Amino acid sequence: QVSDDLVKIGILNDQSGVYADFGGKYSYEAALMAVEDYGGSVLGKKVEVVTADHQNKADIASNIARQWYDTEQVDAIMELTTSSVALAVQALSQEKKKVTITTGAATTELTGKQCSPYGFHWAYDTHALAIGTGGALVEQGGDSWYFLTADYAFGYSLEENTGAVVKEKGGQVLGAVRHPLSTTDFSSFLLQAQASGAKVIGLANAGLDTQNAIKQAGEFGIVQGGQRLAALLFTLAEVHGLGVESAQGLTLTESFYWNRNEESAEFGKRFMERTGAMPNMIHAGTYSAVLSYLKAVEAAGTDETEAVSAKLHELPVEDVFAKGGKVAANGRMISDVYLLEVKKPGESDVPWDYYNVLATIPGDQAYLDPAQSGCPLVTN
Amino acid sequence: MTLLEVNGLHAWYGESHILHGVDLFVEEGETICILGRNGMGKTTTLRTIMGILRKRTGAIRFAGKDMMGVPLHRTAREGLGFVPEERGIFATLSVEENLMLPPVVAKGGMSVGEIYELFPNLKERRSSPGTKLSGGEQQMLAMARILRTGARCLLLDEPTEGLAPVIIQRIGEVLIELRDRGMTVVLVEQNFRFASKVADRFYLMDHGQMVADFPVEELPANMPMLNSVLGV
Amino acid sequence: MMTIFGIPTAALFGQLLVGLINGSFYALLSLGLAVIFGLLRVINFAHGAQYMAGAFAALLLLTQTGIGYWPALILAPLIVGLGGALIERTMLSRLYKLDPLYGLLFTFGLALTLEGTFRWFFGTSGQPYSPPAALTGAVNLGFMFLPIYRGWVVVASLAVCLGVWLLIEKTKLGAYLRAATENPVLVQSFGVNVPLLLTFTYGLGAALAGFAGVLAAPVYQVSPLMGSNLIIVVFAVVVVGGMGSILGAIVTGYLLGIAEGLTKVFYPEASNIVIFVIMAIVLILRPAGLFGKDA
Amino acid sequence: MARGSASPAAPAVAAHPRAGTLKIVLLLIAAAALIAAPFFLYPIFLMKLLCFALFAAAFNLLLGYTGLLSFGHATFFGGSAYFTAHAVKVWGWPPEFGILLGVAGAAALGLLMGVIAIRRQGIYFAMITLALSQMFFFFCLQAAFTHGEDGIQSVPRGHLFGVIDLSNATNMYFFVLGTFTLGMLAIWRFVNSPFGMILKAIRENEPRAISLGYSVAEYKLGAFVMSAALAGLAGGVKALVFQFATLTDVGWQMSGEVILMTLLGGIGTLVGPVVGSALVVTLQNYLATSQFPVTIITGLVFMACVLLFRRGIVGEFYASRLGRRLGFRSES
Amino acid sequence: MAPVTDHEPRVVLSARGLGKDFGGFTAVNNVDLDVHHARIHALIGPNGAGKTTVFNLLTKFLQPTRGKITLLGTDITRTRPDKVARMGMVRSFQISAVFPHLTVLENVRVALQRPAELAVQFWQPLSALDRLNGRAEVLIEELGLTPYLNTRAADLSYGRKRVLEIATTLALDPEVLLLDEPMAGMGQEDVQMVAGIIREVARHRAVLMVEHNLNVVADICHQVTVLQRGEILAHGDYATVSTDPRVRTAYMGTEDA
Ligand SMILES: Nc1ncnc2c1ncn2[C@@H]1O[C@H](COP(=O)(O)OP(=O)(O)OP(=O)(O)O)[C@@H](O)[C@H]1O
Ligand SMILES: Nc1ncnc2c1ncn2[C@@H]1O[C@H](COP(=O)(O)OP(=O)(O)OP(=O)(O)O)[C@@H](O)[C@H]1O
Ligand SMILES: [Mg+2]
Ligand SMILES: [Mg+2]
Repeated sequence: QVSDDLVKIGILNDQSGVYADFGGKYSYEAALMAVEDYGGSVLGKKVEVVTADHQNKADIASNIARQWYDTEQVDAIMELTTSSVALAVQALSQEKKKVTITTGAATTELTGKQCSPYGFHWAYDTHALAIGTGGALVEQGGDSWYFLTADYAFGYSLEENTGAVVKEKGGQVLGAVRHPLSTTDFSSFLLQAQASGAKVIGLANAGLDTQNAIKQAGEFGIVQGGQRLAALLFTLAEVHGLGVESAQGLTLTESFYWNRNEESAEFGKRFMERTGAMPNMIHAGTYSAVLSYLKAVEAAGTDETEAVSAKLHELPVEDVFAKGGKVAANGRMISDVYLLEVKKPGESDVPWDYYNVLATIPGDQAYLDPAQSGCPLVTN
Repeated sequence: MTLLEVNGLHAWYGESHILHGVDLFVEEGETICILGRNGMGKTTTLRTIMGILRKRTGAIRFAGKDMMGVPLHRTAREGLGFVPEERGIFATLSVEENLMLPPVVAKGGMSVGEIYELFPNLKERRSSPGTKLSGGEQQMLAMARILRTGARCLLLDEPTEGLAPVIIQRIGEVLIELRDRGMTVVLVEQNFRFASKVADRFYLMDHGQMVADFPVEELPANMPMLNSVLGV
Repeated sequence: MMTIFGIPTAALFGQLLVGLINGSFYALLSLGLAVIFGLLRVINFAHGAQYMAGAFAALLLLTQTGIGYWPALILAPLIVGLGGALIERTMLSRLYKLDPLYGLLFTFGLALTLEGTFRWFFGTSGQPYSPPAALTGAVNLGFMFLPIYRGWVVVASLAVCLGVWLLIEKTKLGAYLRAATENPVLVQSFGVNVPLLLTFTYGLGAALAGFAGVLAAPVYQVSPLMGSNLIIVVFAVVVVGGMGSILGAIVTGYLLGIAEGLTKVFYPEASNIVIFVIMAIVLILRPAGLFGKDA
Repeated sequence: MARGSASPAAPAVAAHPRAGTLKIVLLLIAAAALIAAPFFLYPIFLMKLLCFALFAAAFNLLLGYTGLLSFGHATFFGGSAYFTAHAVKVWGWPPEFGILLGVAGAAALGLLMGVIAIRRQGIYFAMITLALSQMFFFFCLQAAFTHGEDGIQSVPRGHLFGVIDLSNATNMYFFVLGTFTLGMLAIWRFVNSPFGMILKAIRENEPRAISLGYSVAEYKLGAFVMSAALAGLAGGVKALVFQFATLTDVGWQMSGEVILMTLLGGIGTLVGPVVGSALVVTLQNYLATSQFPVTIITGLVFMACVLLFRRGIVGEFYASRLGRRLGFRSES
Repeated sequence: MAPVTDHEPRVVLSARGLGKDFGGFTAVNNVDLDVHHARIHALIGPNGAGKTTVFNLLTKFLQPTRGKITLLGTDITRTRPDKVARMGMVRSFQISAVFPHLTVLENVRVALQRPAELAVQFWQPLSALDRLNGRAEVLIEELGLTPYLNTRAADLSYGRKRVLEIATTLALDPEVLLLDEPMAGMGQEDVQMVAGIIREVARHRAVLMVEHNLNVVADICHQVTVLQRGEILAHGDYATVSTDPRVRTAYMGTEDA
């Protein structure tokens, strides 16, 4: 019942471009770990993991995905950093009847209008990040906001989602300034944000943009001035890159933190041994995705896509990443997310122990109600 | 004393063999003139002596020193000065900067004052960009520039090309004056009338070789031969 | 409070100052680019990568050997400059005789290689580098909070720009450099060691990029990608100033920094393209650039 | 009496008497290979290859035959991909009209960019096209219809002329092959036409061409627009092949890539860009699943090309003794 | 201006008060010039007098600072250079200007293409140009370049490049011909040949030429204008001009040419 007597999983992501630190090669390691933890085989057949670097180009990704499916017996593709790639590969996989589990891309489109019966979205999305950071911060008194938004769709949706949550919780949005993608100097924008007097400055951007904004905020004394910085998409890997000196006090949301409990700490240490870095939510999410896929294959008794997808929808997700996670009809895997704050320098002498957990947001509050996602697969 | 001596010089531009065993010598203080039709290798001879064209074999001795192994940027230091056919005035440098550019390699060069006296045009336009000069002005500048450096031997490639008669006359006077001062000059010319006024000795070049050589006194005797080769 | 177009004057001063600071980086970078282009006729696409390398050199000096900011300010440009000189000597120098496009293509490849290598070793997310103790903190100018370090950036870049300009326009060395650009063989036949001169020039240009990199390290994240986007903006600066015009590059660098800063206030979405728009306009009205001579 | 050079220039190699026949044979072999290819190789990969080959050839039309290095050709390639994808997906246009729209759009962009850039030459021209294409990149990043970094996804391939189902890989392949052949023929014609002759003359000596009464700017602009339109053709087809259009295709890295392809294959030769793009596309595909870092390798290939064999693979072959015996000649 | 002959042919090109400043430097000032049909008009003067600049102004390669230029009755002071060429005034360059990688035949054909309206046809094969071969070959024959018909221009000797340039210029059958030092760098016998050709073509065209070879000027030119420091110093036929003491000091020097 297992095609070609082999279960093969492809990890397709950016390993040399802008998002290489986000997931990158370490996601491949996480997948290998999952396979090893599962015992290396399923239904008595060997499990194999292959990986490729799509260089952030959808056509290369699409080309590789097709080749994997058509000539290399790959059964499922995971990770898929960058939304254009994730959307393209998910669409292609739907056509080819193959499973994808996205852990690296943020767009809610994957489980919205462009959802697929065989497409799954793990780890996070723009909505969860917005709710996590926006909602929880207002509850903690951060009730007036000013956004520094990257001037493209991703930035807008983060800003919009977060703004909506802030208002819903009784906070107010004082304004926003849109900065172009890949801005190196944020001082102008920071001055404007500072002048607004908002309690929270929300950074609706990603990657190097966010890092530079945070670093320069320190220079202009924004945090000392009593304002709070909230990064809407930021992970442990980048906090490490930025250094606690600059990142201290920053608030952000992730769906995983290695030092949250013993189990996660143990996982973190094993991951660290292999890679030299602690896992962020994308690494842990990829681990969980691979594990869940293997469990579904086991339960379905086959690696046939329909059956595996059905099991993926059906089975709860129980692992180091998620407790009691469930997969909704639109493919969204729903589990808890955490509002985190970066510690001050010297607050902890454990390496990579960067966060204080401020709040836990239950998955069904964090993620968009599937019925409202716009996914045609959801029947209510 | 023989200042410059060339024996069996061959030279190539890429694959094409241009000089086929050039022999010549120049006594100290003498002005020689190389005559020859277009494309016979006159310019090439000068460029090869100077070391600009480096695909070469044979022997070049200057002031007793073997020049074959001397790198290009050291040739000038030995006392050779070159004024190229295309003049080589620098557009991004002012006239004065052009003039001051070549490093002084020995004492005995002209002072800037003397030079401006010789070429008043240059003085007048000294702060304008070099290539904004007319062709003739550029020729003067190219010569003036080398006179400053104190070179012992000048290699001049067609200094009268494209010049007004009055300027040609001026340059002739300059060359005569230089000779009087003891300068050694290798002149390449097509303007035979001009050459006959300034040179002590002639070489006739044909297809990459020197085919004849005679002092200025023997010029009349050689006229028929020159006529047939040069078509003057 | 006074306002101009709805923006308080105080805030506007702040923005102007910030623009000037940014302009300092543009000026430094475009200066290096203009020096290399002006003298070697090479469009140095690797300039951004060399800027990045300067920042990394400072970072590595600190983390590997404990050498701090001030020595790094000299050492890092020196390292980058020597690296540049080495590349010039071994590779780039073979391309001078050819169409300048080959220089552009070569340095484009060099930029990719450099960037790829740093990415390979350091990943893409940035690394922190702190300003020296003497320059931390900020002063309150009344209309804004000026980080002392940023003030230093303006001073340092002005000084270096002026120095380089004087070197090239007013010294004998500069005259050799300019002449060698046009006719290296002839200058060499005058007795000047031209190949060495050109190597020096490329090294100087690269060192200027490296210097800008060290200056930038405490302000921006030290990341392999820090130069790749900047470089295109800097190209535009050089084109607006007039390719090869050293003075043009410097002045335009500051001017466009300020123009961009103002755009960030009035119409932030356009701040990334404002320089390109200015460039298009300048080219239509004055094809040789603001300071360029007619080609 | 003839005044000749002291010795003849580089030894000329006489073309082999049957060189013409041989070229035709080579051409037929290539055609046969292209027709048979999808039955042996991966069709999508082949289609991608053909698209890039056409793109590079269009680029080369400008660089190789007019001497203008555009660093902004991604604008036409990627722009057309967006236009085609939008027309086909949102407006429901048939594929052939979608592609035509892409071509027209690319030509219009070419006209716009050309009018500004043509004013300068050489390196200035390159820089200006680069900057203008950056403007277009930011436009695409923000315009609503491109869907930002998500791109236009799931573009239906539709039915060619209402009958041929392009979702079938073989049909699609032959459609792409057909377009490619047409494009290459068009380029070949441009280059070997009275117009091409004037372009060559302009490249060789612009003031002289002006003094003979040619309005140089208009000729250059014409070539620029043609090149843009053909790049657009490649981009439009690519959007249908992959069924999406994304920002990658308008970024400056893409402009760099097409230069690499052309350089690698041989500037100023008709076949060079095709060979070059085949190499680059294959290399990228191979590197994606290898342990080698893609950027470093690409960069090194670039440097090596410029330093060691700047005539490109095909160019070096043409310049070799064998190539000259076969009567090949490249333009630069 | 004194008429040179009794029945003056018509003026085809004229300049009035022509002037050009480069920055602060006045290269050409207040130049009046009339070029006549079927006449050869020489422009001579010391180096840097502004002869090439006058050429550039007349052909619109430079925009005049002052003055007015009329070509065949039309004011062309603000016309683009390619347009001027199409109106019938073609120039050669002081530094030889050929298309180096094209053959001699192709060089000449490039010039013929435009009048034959075969320049924008991107859809036609190259063989469409073959119908220009006849005319091109005649021209090439006249100038003695037939042995080099299929030689690349770059491989020609310097002198022949100049001859080729003249052939290309003549191919346009211009009304007015401007030649900048056409004989420079040519061997003696070529000078004679080219002089002959110029004399021939000037039977039904106007020719304005810059030339330092005074033998040629004396030989074939009907009118001579001497320029000095950008201004007209003298004007008339060669005999008049060459005896003018100011011309002798400024240009010719004391000895005979
Ligand atoms: N750079 C070059 N590459 C190849 N061949 C060259 C080069 N320069 C000159 N030649 C050839 O070398 C031969 C000799 O040229 P050279 O310039 O020495 O002649 P010349 O006697 O100075 O002629 P002229 O009087 O025209 O200046 C000519 O046939 C010329 O075509
Ligand atoms: N573009 C320019 N910018 C500034 N000055 C110029 C420019 N072109 C020419 N000149 C100056 O104008 C004067 C006239 O130059 P032009 O080339 O017309 O002289 P010419 O009479 O043709 O001399 P020649 O016989 O030497 O060729 C010269 O002094 C020259 O320096
Ligand atoms: Mg010569
Ligand atoms: Mg002149």
